[in-house]
Amino acid sequence: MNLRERRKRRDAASAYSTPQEATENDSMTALDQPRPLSAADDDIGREKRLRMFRLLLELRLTEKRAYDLFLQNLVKGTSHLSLGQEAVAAGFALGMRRDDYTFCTYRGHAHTLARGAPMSGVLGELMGRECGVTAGKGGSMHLTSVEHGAMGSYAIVGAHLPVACGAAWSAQYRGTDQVTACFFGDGTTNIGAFHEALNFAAVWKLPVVFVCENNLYMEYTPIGTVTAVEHPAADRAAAYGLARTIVDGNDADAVFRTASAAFARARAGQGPALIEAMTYRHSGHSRADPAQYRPKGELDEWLKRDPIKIYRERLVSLGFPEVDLGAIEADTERRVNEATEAAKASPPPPLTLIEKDLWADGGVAWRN
Amino acid sequence: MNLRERRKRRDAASAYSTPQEATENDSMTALDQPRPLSAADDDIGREKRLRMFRLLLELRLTEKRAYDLFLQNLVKGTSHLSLGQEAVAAGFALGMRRDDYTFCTYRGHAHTLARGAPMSGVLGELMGRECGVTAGKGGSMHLTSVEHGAMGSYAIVGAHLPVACGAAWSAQYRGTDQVTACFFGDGTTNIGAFHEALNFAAVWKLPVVFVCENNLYMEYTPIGTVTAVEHPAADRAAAYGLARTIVDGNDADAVFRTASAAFARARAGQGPALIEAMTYRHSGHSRADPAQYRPKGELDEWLKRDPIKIYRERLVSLGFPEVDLGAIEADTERRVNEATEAAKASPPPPLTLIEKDLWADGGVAWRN
Amino acid sequence: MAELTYREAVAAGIAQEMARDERVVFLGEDIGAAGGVFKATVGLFERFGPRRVRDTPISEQAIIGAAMGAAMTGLRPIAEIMFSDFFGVCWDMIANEIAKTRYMTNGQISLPLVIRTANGAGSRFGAQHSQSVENWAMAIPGLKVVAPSTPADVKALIAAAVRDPDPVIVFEHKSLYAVKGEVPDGETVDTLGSAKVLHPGKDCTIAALALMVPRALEAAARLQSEHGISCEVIDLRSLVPLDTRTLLASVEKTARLYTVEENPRLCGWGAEIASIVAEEGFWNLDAPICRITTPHIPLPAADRLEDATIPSVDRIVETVRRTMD
Amino acid sequence: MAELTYREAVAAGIAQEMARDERVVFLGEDIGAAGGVFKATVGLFERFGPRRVRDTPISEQAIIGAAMGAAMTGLRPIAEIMFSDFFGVCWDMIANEIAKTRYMTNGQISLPLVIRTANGAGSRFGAQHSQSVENWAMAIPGLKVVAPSTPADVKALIAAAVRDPDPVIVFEHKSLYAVKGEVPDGETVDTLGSAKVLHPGKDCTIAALALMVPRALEAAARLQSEHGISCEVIDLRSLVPLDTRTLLASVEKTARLYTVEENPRLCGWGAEIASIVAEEGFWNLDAPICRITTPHIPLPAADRLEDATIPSVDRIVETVRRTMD
Ligand SMILES: Cc1ncc(C[n+]2csc(CCOP(=O)(O)OP(=O)(O)O)c2C)c(N)n1
Ligand SMILES: Cc1ncc(C[n+]2csc(CCOP(=O)(O)OP(=O)(O)O)c2C)c(N)n1
Ligand SMILES: [Mg+2]
Ligand SMILES: [Mg+2]
Repeated sequence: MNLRERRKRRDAASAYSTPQEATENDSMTALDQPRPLSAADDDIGREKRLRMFRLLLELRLTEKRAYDLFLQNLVKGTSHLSLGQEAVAAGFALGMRRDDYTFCTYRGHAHTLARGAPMSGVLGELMGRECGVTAGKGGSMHLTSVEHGAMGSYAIVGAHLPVACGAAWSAQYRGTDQVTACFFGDGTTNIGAFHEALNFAAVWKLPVVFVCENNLYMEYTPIGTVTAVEHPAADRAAAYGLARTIVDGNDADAVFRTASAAFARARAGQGPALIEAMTYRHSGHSRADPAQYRPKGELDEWLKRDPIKIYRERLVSLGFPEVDLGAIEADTERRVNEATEAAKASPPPPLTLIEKDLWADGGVAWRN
Repeated sequence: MNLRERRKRRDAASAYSTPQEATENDSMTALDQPRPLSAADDDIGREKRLRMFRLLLELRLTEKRAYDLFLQNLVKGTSHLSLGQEAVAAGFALGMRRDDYTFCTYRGHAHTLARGAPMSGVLGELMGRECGVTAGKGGSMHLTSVEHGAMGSYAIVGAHLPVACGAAWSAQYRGTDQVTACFFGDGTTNIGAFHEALNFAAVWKLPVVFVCENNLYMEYTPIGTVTAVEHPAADRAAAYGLARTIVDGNDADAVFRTASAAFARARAGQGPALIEAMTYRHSGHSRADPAQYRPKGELDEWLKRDPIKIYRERLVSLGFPEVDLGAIEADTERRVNEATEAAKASPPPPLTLIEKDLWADGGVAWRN
Repeated sequence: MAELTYREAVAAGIAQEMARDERVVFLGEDIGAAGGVFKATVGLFERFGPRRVRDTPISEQAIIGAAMGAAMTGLRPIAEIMFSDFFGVCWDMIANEIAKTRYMTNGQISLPLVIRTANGAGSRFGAQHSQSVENWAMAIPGLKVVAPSTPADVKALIAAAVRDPDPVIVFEHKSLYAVKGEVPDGETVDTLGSAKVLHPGKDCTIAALALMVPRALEAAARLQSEHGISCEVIDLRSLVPLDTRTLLASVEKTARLYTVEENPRLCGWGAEIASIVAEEGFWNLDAPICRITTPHIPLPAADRLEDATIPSVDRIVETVRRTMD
Repeated sequence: MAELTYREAVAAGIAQEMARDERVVFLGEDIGAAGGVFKATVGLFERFGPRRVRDTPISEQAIIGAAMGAAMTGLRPIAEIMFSDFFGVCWDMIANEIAKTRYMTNGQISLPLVIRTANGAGSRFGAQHSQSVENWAMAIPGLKVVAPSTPADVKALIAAAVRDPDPVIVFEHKSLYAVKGEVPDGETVDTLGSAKVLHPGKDCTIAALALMVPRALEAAARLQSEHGISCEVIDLRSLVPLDTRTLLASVEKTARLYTVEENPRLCGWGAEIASIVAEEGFWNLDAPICRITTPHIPLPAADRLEDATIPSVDRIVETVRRTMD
C-alpha cells in the first residue's frame, strides 16, 4: 500500500471531529437556520458568522471559568490566558479543515478549544484531573488533542515553529493539501528558532502559516524595547522572501479573511505565510502576573475594542436578532458550566500513569 | 580605581601590537618611504596601500604554505583556507585600531594573521606544535591571539556572533570606543544565533560590525538553494533596522572604505552594521574537499578577479614601481619561509599541557 | 542575622557583589523593572539602574553569548536563564563555548561569569519547566556547578560565584524561593567546592542537593526517631568542584551510602558520587550503594503525579529503612 | 557476506530502510548531492532523489524540528546532525521536545524518528568537533541511544532504529568510518538494547562502547598473552535500552568491572553502569569498580595531545594490570 492509498484509507476511516462540526452538532443549531439577512450574506455569510460568535464566546467563557477555578485554588499549576485575543484563534480555526494541523504555545487554551477539543478536557487539564486532554501529564502549557488536529502546545518559546515546518513538510511529501497553522507571540520573533523555521519553510515552500499574535508584551517587557523593528514579525517577512501582512487581531472577520487567503495559497503549493495579528491580552502574562507594568489606560483602550464586543455589535448591526445571540450566549454558558462540573467530578489521574507512555510500547523501561 | 581609570592604566601599559605596527616594524619598511605619487594619494593613500599589499600577500602566502604543509602530511587535523577571500580580512583589519576586537570562524587564518598574530604561531598551530598560538590545544579551527585582539576562531557555525555582542557591550559599558568586528560565512545567516545576535546588537546599539563573507557556498551546498533571499545577509539587514550594504569583497580598497565607515559609526555610538562582502574561495571547503560541486568555469571567472592580482595591478596603474612591489613579495616569501622553519623546528606540545588551564588557577581539578 | 527568604537572599547576594565591583553587570529576561518572574531580583534595577541591570529580548543564545563576550573583555557578568530547562536553547553557548574557551585558547581567555537559573520541580509546571538539569552541567568539563539549599548559602555562594575567575552555574531551586532562613548580616562569601555535614550520623550517609536537602534532613529525623537509624546528611552544595573528601570521610565512618537526587535517574550526579565511592571507598562499604532518584521519565504536571514522582521524605525513609534491615 | 567500511554500512542501512518504506525520508546538511562530509551517505541522493534525500540550510533546530513534525504526522524521518557536538545548537529540540512529547501528551503523539550523528575523537578536530556526547543523550528520559562499533552493527542497528516507534539517537564514531568488516548480505535488522559479549573471560569484565570496543578487545588480548589475565569484553552497543542482564551476569562471573569510555569523566555512561553494579551486583564484587575515561577536560587538538587524552590500549592494559595485582 503506497502512501497515497494509505492516506485515502485513513481519511475514509478518520474519526477527526472539527470545530465546525462540533458547533453544527450542537443542541443549539436550530438557531443557526438560514434567515433572510442579506447584509450578512457577504463573503463570510451568516452561518459562519454565527459559528464565529459561538466560538468566540466559547473561548472567552472557558477562559474566564479557568480564572474562576484558579481563584478557587482548583488550578494547580500556572496558566496563561488569552482573554482579549480570541478573535485570532477563532478567525484562523474557522478557516481550517478538520485534517489541518495547529501548533500553539503555553497560551494555547483558545487555539486548542477552537479546533474542537472539549472544554472539560481543557479545564480538567488545568485542574490536574484525569479527564484532562493529557490526563494531567502535560499540564496547562501542553494542551494537545491530536484527534482535533491540535498537535500540541509548546512551552519553550520558539520550539514549535520548526516542528510546524515538519508537519507541513509531511503533508507536502504525502501529497495531501493539509495546511499547518503555527501561533506564537511577538516576543518569540527574537529567538533563533523563529529565524530558522521561517527560512526553512520559505526554501522548501512548505504549506505552513505562521501567525504572530502581537499583544505588545513579551511576559512583562514591552516588545518595542527589545526588538529592532516596529512590527516584530511583519517587518521581518521580507528577510524570508515573504509578504508583509498585518491584520487587526481583534476583528474576527478580518482575521478569517486573512487566514483563508493564506491557507488557500498554502494549499495550492504556493508556500508559507507570516501574518502579524495586532491584539492585546486583558489579563496578566500568567496567573502570577497582575500586569502592573502596563501604562494606565492602555487596557481600557483595548477593552473598547474587545473582540467579542465588537463582533456582537457587528452581528447586531448586520441584523442578527438579539434573541438569537442571547440564546447562543446562554447555551455557551450552560456548556461551560457542564464542562466545569465534569472536570470537577473527574478524579485526579491514577498514579499508574506516571510509569506509562514514555515509549510507544506504553511503558517507561530503560533496561531489561 | 574605577573602570575608566583602570582602562587608562591598561591602555598605557598595553603590550598590544597591531598589524599596522607589525608591518611598520618590519625590515622592509625602507621601501615604504613616501614617494611623489599623487594618484595614490587619495582617501587611502600610498602608505596604507603598500601595507594592504603586504598584508594581502602575507595572508595568501601563509595559507599557500599551509596547503603545502598539508600535502607533506605535516598538518594533522583539518584546515579551512580562505585563499581568494584575503581582501576582506585585509580591508577590515587595516581599518581597525590595535585595541579593537576580532571574532572569526574556523576559516580564520587570514583574520588572525591580519590582526598581527605571528605566521609561525598560525602554521605551528596547524601542525600541532608548541609554537602554535594555542600550543596545539585549540587547533586550526580555534586560532586565538588575544594579545593582537584576535579573540578567537569559533568552529560551531554562528556561535561567535552573540559573543561579539558581548565584547561590544563591554566596550560600550566601559566607555571605551573600541569596536568589534565579527566575520562569518553566507551559510551562517540561516542559523538561529545569527538572528538573535543581530537583533540584540541593534536593540542595544552595540559597537559591532558583522561581516558576512559570501563565498557562494555553505560547505558543499550553493547558498542560493538553502536561503530564502538572494543576499543572505544584506537582504536581511532591514529585519534589524540596519542598512543594506554589499561590498565587492575582492577589492581590498572597497572593503577598507566600507569597513572604515562602519567602524567610524560604531565608534561614535551609532550602533552596529551588517555588511555582505561578495567573494569566493579558490580551494575546497576544507582540506578534505576537492570542490567538485562547483560548476565548470566558475573558479576561472573568479580567478580573474583574484584580490591579490587586482590589487597589484591597481598599484602598478597608480604608479607604484614594480621593483618595490617585487621587493615586498620577496620579503613576504622570506618571512613565510622563516616562519615555516620555525614551526617545523618547534617540538610537539608537552603532554603536561593536557592537564593545564581548564581553570584560571591553571589546573583541571574538579575535586579536592 | 536577618531572616530572609531564599529569593530575597538571591537578590541580596547579587546586590552585594554589584555594590562591591562596578564590573559586575546583570542581564536576562524580565529581570529589571519587573524584578524577575520569581521575584528573585527585586530592587536591583532600582538600585543599580538600567546600565547595569539589563532586560533582554527572548534570545537565550544572545544572553549567554553576551555574558561570555563581556567576561572575556573585562566585565563580570551575571546572566539569568529564567528556567534551567531553557539551557536547551543555549546549550551550545554554555557547553561548547563557555566551558571550553579557556582550555582551547591555552589560557589566553578568562571567563569570570555566572549563569543563574531556576531549577527543579514542585510548581506543577510540567516537563519543560520543572527539570533538574544540574547533571547536564556537571557532565561538561569547564563549568563549575553549585546548587544551594538555604537562603544563607544561596547568598554567599552567589557571591563566591561572582568572585570566581571561572564560569559558574548557580542552580536556584524554584521550590525553595519562598523558604525563609537566617542570613548573616554584612558581606558574606562562601567557598565553592565545600560540602556541609548538616546532620551527623553513624549508620549511613545520605548525600543530597538543593530541595532534596530539607527532605533528607526530615527523613533523617524520622529514621532516627521512628527506626533508630542514625543518618549522616551531607549537603553537597557544589557538584564542581566536588568535595569528595567530606563524602569519602563520611562513608568511611558509616559504611553505607544513599544519594537523593531530583534529576532523572540515568547519568545523574548520584551516579557519579556512587561511582566514586564504589571505586575509592569500596573497601569501606558494608552494603550496596543506593540511589534514590526521580525515575527516568519527564515530569508529569498534575500535582498528584508530580508529588509522587520526585523523591519524597516518605520515599527516602522507606528506602533507607528497607535496605538497612 | 560482503566486506564494507563502516561508512558504507551506514549508507547501506539507510538505503535498506528507504527502499523498504516510502515513509522514510532523510534530511541534513550536505547529505545529498555531496554524500555527506564523512561520505557516509554516498549514493542515497542518486538512488532516492531530492524528494526523499534533502539538503538543508545550516539550521539544526529546523532540521530536528522538521524531523519531529514529520514523525508526528506519519513519516519516519532520519535526520543527520553532522557532528554530535552540534547537539548543543538543537538541544532543546532533542532533549525538551522530542524526548518528552509522547509522555507529555499521554501517548497521543508518536515520534518514530532517527537522529544520526558523527561522534568521538581521533581526527585532531579540537574540542568542538571531537566530543563523545552519548552521555548527554543517555541522561534524557525519552531517548533511545545506540553507538555501534562495527560495520555489521551500524547497518543493522540503523535499520532497527528506523523501525523503532520511538526516537533513537545513533552515534556513529568518526574514527570507525574507515574501518572494514564483514556485513551479512541481504536485509539485516538488529535489536535495540542488546549488548554483546565479544570476548569471554573470567577474571574481570570490561564494558566498552564504539571506538573503545576495538581498544578493549586489543587490551584483552594483550592482558591475556602478556599478563595471563582473562577479560570478558562486552560491547554495550545500546545505552538505552540498556542490557543490564548481560552486564550483571558477566560481573557475577568475573567479580570485577572496568568501564572504558570516551566521554569526559563526570556523569558519563560509565558512572551509570558502575552505579548499577554497585547497587545490584555489589555482593558479587571482589574489588572496586574502575572507570577508565577521558579526563574531565575538553579535548586538545594536537595529535600528540589528543592521543594521550582518550583511553588507549596501553592505558586499559596498564590500569587493569595494576588494579588486578
Ligand atoms: C526559550 C524560552 N525563554 C523564555 C521563556 C519564558 N517565557 C515564557 S512566555 C514568555 C514571553 C513570550 O512572549 P510572546 O512570545 O510575546 O508571547 P505571549 O506570552 O505574549 O503570548 C517568556 C519570556 C520560555 N518559555 N522559553
Ligand atoms: C552549527 C554547525 N552546523 C554545521 C557545521 C558544519 N559546518 C562547518 S562550516 C559549514 C559551512 C559554513 O558555511 P559558511 O557560513 O558559508 O562559511 P564558509 O565555510 O563558506 O566560510 C558547516 C555546515 C558547524 N560547524 N556548526
Ligand atoms: Mg506577547
Ligand atoms: Mg560560505
